Amino acid sequence: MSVPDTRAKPREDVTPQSLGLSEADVLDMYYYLRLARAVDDRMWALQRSGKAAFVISGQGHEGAQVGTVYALNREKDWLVPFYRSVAAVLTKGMPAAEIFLIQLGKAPDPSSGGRQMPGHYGHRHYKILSTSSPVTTQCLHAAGIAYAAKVRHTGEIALTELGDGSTSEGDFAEALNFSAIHRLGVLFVVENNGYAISVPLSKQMAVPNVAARAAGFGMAGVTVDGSHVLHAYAAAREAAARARRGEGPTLLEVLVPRLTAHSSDDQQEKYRSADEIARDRARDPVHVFTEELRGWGILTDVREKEILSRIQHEIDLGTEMAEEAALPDPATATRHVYAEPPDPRFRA
Amino acid sequence: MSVPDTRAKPREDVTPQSLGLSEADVLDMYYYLRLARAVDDRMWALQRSGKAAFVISGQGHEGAQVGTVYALNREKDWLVPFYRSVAAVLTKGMPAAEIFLIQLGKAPDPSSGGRQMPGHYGHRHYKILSTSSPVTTQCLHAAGIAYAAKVRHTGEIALTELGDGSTSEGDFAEALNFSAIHRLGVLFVVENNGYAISVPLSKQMAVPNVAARAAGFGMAGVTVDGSHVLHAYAAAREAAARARRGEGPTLLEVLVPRLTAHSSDDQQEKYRSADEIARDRARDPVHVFTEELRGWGILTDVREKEILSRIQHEIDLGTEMAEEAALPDPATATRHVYAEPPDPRFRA
Amino acid sequence: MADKRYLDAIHDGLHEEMARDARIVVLGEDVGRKGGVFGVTDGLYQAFGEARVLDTPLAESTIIGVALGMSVNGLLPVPEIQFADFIHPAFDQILSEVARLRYRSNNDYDCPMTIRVPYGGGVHGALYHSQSIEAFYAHIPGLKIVAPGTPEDAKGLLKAAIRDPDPVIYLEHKKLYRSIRGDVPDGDHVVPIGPAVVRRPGRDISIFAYGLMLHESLAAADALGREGVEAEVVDVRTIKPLDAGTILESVERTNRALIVHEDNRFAGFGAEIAAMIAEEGFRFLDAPPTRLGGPDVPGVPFSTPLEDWFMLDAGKIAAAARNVVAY
Amino acid sequence: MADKRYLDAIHDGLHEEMARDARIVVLGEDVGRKGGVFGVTDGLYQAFGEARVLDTPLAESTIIGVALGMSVNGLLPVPEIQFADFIHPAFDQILSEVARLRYRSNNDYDCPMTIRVPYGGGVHGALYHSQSIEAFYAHIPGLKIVAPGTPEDAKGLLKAAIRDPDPVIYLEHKKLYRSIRGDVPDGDHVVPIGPAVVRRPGRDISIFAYGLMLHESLAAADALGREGVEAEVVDVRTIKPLDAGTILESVERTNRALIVHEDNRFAGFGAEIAAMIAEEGFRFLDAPPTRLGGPDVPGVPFSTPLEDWFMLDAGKIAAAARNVVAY
Ligand SMILES: Cc1ncc(C[n+]2csc(CCOP(=O)(O)OP(=O)(O)O)c2C)c(N)n1
Ligand SMILES: Cc1ncc(C[n+]2csc(CCOP(=O)(O)OP(=O)(O)O)c2C)c(N)n1
Ligand SMILES: [Mg+2]
Ligand SMILES: [Mg+2]
Repeated sequence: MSVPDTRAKPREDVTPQSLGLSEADVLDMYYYLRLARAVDDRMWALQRSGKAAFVISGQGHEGAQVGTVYALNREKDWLVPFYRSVAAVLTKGMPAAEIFLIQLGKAPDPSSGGRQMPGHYGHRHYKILSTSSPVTTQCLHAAGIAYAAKVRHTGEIALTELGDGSTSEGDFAEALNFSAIHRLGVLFVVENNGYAISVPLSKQMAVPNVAARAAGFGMAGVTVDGSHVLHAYAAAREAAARARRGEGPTLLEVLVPRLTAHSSDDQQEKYRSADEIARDRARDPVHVFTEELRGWGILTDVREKEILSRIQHEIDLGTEMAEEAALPDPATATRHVYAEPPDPRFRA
Repeated sequence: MSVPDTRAKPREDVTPQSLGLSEADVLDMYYYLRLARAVDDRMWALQRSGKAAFVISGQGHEGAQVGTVYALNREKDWLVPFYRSVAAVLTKGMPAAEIFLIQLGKAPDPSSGGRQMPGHYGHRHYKILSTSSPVTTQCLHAAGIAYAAKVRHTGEIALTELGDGSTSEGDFAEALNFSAIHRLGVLFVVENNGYAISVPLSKQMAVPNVAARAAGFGMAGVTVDGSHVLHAYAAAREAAARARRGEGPTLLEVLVPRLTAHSSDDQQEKYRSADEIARDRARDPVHVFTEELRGWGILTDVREKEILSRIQHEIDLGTEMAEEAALPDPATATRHVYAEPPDPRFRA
Repeated sequence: MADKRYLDAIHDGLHEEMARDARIVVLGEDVGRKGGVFGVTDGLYQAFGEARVLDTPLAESTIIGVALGMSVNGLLPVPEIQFADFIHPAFDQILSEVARLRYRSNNDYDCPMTIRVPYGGGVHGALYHSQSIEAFYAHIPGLKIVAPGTPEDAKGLLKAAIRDPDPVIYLEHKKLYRSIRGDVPDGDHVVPIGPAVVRRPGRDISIFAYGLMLHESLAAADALGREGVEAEVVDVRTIKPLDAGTILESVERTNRALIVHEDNRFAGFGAEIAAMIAEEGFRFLDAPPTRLGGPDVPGVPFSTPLEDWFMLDAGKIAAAARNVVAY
Repeated sequence: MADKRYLDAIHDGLHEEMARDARIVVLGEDVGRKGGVFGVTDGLYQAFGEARVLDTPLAESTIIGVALGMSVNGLLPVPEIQFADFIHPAFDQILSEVARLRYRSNNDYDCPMTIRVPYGGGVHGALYHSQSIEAFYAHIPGLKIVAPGTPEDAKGLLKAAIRDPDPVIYLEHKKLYRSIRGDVPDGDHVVPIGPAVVRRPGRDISIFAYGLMLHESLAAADALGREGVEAEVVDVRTIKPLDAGTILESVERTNRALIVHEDNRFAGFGAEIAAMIAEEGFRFLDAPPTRLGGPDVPGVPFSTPLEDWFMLDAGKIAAAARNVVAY
């Protein structure tokens, strides 16, 4: 039983310079990272204050999401997200206000008009596919999007995100296989936080790293430490380049901590030790990237303050706007089951 | 993109002696091989003469099936077959007559009482699970059987068979994963004949050998030339030993030719070249094993005659018995939807 | 006799059965250390160990497919599907394999198992955490389906399901878990699969319901009672096989029928009940057998005003009943 | 006007649409070089190339899941499921994704596609090559379903389905492929999704059917006619959305209804038609609206006497009609 150990190696070598990134670029990534965390914190605040029914959080996953999505052509390429994709959708262009509209189930919510639970992001304008709840189905959608891009010669690639547990659904293997056969431009980003709700990785798979699955489908597989924004960025940039060269899909596993319970309905203390939860805190991408940027002399107190006050402003405006927005009108609830106008003579 | 090339290597070293097999053993295997082919030929004869509506054949797969099933404890272990498992079920103990009863849809057919199409084998007495038509579902059944064996400490293992195309269904990956996690005693025998009806392997997967998939699930993966009965036997024996030692499942890929069209409803000339079909003939396991046994001085004309006449007798008896057997009585068609007696007061 | 929540009645029934029959294995997502996302399997992992209370990988086809193998080889599986909305990846394993094994093998094999499925809306679960699935499974010969509405039935029907020789889909309504309490007989209390029961007698109209809608229908009947309309409320409880006899007897008494379910109306299970009444109770009927179901949109929308619009309640049921009575 | 087999009408409609609209992609198992196991896609691979006529891996969830992605990104997929019996692994992708994309995104996304599904019994296909699936999909809001019974409708409804802005399940009956011929208008002939049609007028009873059962019902009506019973036969042809108006008008004329489908009877699609008639056509009815469906066993058994027992035919339909007329 030989399993290629693709566990992430520490990579001192990865720096903005080594990647040819300007200070502006990395500070832009830092902005999205902090924005995602601030939006997420506000989501929890809205839930605790009884204004939001439910929160599913991206805390701990933000660094990997910012890094991978930043490697895309964010106007041209597709994002096929999942429920933890707060940072991913923000980096792809979705304004913070839209997330609060989803969170509060308000009528102007562009993802679903208040029809879906919080966490179900989507917006065609930003080429973010609408999210459903059944896990892993989106992997095949990303493959289909990439197939269309290939035959239509649009040059688009598709990045889809899922969790470690979700790799156990048959649709995951099917999507890898179809994408590999047609050498499609798909990045399968598995955000491995070690748990599927309460189920640890050891009960989810018999390999240390799910990236090991790639080889058996004839595609590239990579594992990186997702707490390092630039490691995720570097791996995604390579994968995107491979994809654009027609060399097919990549299974990119990013190792991330889950810094909250699974959702506002879960109590993780029941199945995770206090130690482990504490250890994960040290892997907080916000902490890690802040230290790195300071170490590289890119982030100063002044700049950090600027960024945070800009974010504070966006969050407050977004929340305010969302809170003031109207709830959906039940008279609209029967709309858009089918294209309009439906023919009144027939029943469904 | 690194794919471990597990393509079958020619193995001169594999002989009855090297495997500690007696002449009686290998002649017994040879008997099953020839029996399977004779049964199969008769199935086609019955179809051509209009007595059978449909044939799905195992021709070309028999050597691999005899070799792998022979490596089991045939009383104790489980066989979870598919529609090409003619040789497998015969080797597991099913009498030839039963196959003709299925073929003709007769009432005494123990697999289904004439309810299922030809090729849907099953018989609890021989620990052969009932076969359905949807491909790949049986892989999870084999895993569940092995899980029960593990927690009940029965020492049983389960061998299941499927085709190369069937590895594309999500259930295949799911079954590998579950079996690897629990280190279950399952042999997943993929009979790779290069086609799924008309779809060639190149459109089914991006790897040269599906055994390459095993590593990514944390289990053993092996590819052997299934035209060599003893190569299949040796690989299955090793896999069975691993399983009994609690070292988990094996994905055993056997490379076989498909010597007929997919079924009596298919015309393979439409999608396969005459050359290729001719080349496959040279891989006929009956031809290969006959030559090997002669080379080892085990098979003589006399012995071959004995075996063939014994087989002829079985086939003729079995066919006769099946042809004389009654068709199912429609009055029985509503039985066994549920355990009997059903409560007449309630509708379903 | 003890007063229990619906949730605890299920838990206790499961615990008692596992203690009684060592063949029973519970498997599903998060059923182990966490005790299930709703807490139904709480403590079973500690009481019966990992081998019998199995956290599966996140794969519903796996959950049902391996359960079939377990059932064939001497175990008695009680798989849990975390939410009814997520049972669909197992549709093929249930329809093609579990439901058909006995028939296709001409009784050589059987496949006893109890598939526990939390379902239903009114819990802010939106499109993918609110679904009802009985219509899909009621159409599959070889399956049985129960939908208990009370703690007593929750325990008694679970025991009957686990002891049944055939596969049973056990539908537990998420909104009833903590909102409904009731007396549950102590000891080995079994409620047989099949019989429906009249929960409230009445002479003016029969209301047929199950699960959460049973309680809304009883509340509607009380409201109607205050208006002098005596509604009989029949708890269907077993969806498959259906107790046509009890249903027809009720219609014979009241001559009017209203069938209520929260699931989408079009081609829902109510159509079977209404069609059966129309065909076999035709001469009893003074008014059209009427169905009240959820709106025909692809799921329960999330936002409160939309969810309230979707979900049926006592008021909507009473209004529909008045129309039938006034016919 | 040309006389064509049902099979060729589908093929020609597909070929014409692919020639008309370069966005159309056909995908499925064996649809390429082999031209499909029934020959429906014969020649398309050669005519339109590999990129547009795609042999997929053996995985139905893949076929539908990637079709959704293609639809979202500018293609117009026409996936083929080789046999209706094997659509079940795609149930989740169809129900949770394809049918819900427009609704859940509040019209930001749509998902046009035509899912071709060969179905039905009477072909010695046994349990797993004979299934009818309309009951499962009729209950899914967001889908449309058509079941053409004639070559003309086979071509015209296929074109309507492909041009429809929403996902359509196109049910083609395997036994009709080569057994039924008929006139098919030349050129761009479209039959709208929705309207049912009266195939044979009559005053004594209305028989509602589709697919193969349409033809058995017409044969039954001829037999009844020789006995002086004038049966009206209505071809439902679109299952979802259902043409309640045409159905009710027919019942208003005949005052008697028999609903026929080969699928299992219990909770089958006939229940929706019968329940709708009972509820909205109550005052027209002189006899119970009656359903004639396949027996409630898990599938069509293989052996000829068993298959004959299962399948409905003109004789069984005429017998059921006589009972309704005699009521
Ligand atoms: C098909 C399906 N089954 C079950 C669920 C319920 N569920 C929601 S999230 C989740 C765990 C997912 O774990 P993982 O994929 O590791 O992602 P994470 O939440 O850890 O980021 C489960 C079981 C679901 N959404 N879909
Ligand atoms: C789920 C499902 N989809 C489609 C089919 C139709 N079908 C029967 S056999 C077959 C090809 C199987 O190919 P492979 O797995 O390679 O086995 P082989 O027949 O080549 O031995 C197909 C597509 C099926 N039986 N089940
Ligand atoms: Mg996880
Ligand atoms: Mg093959």
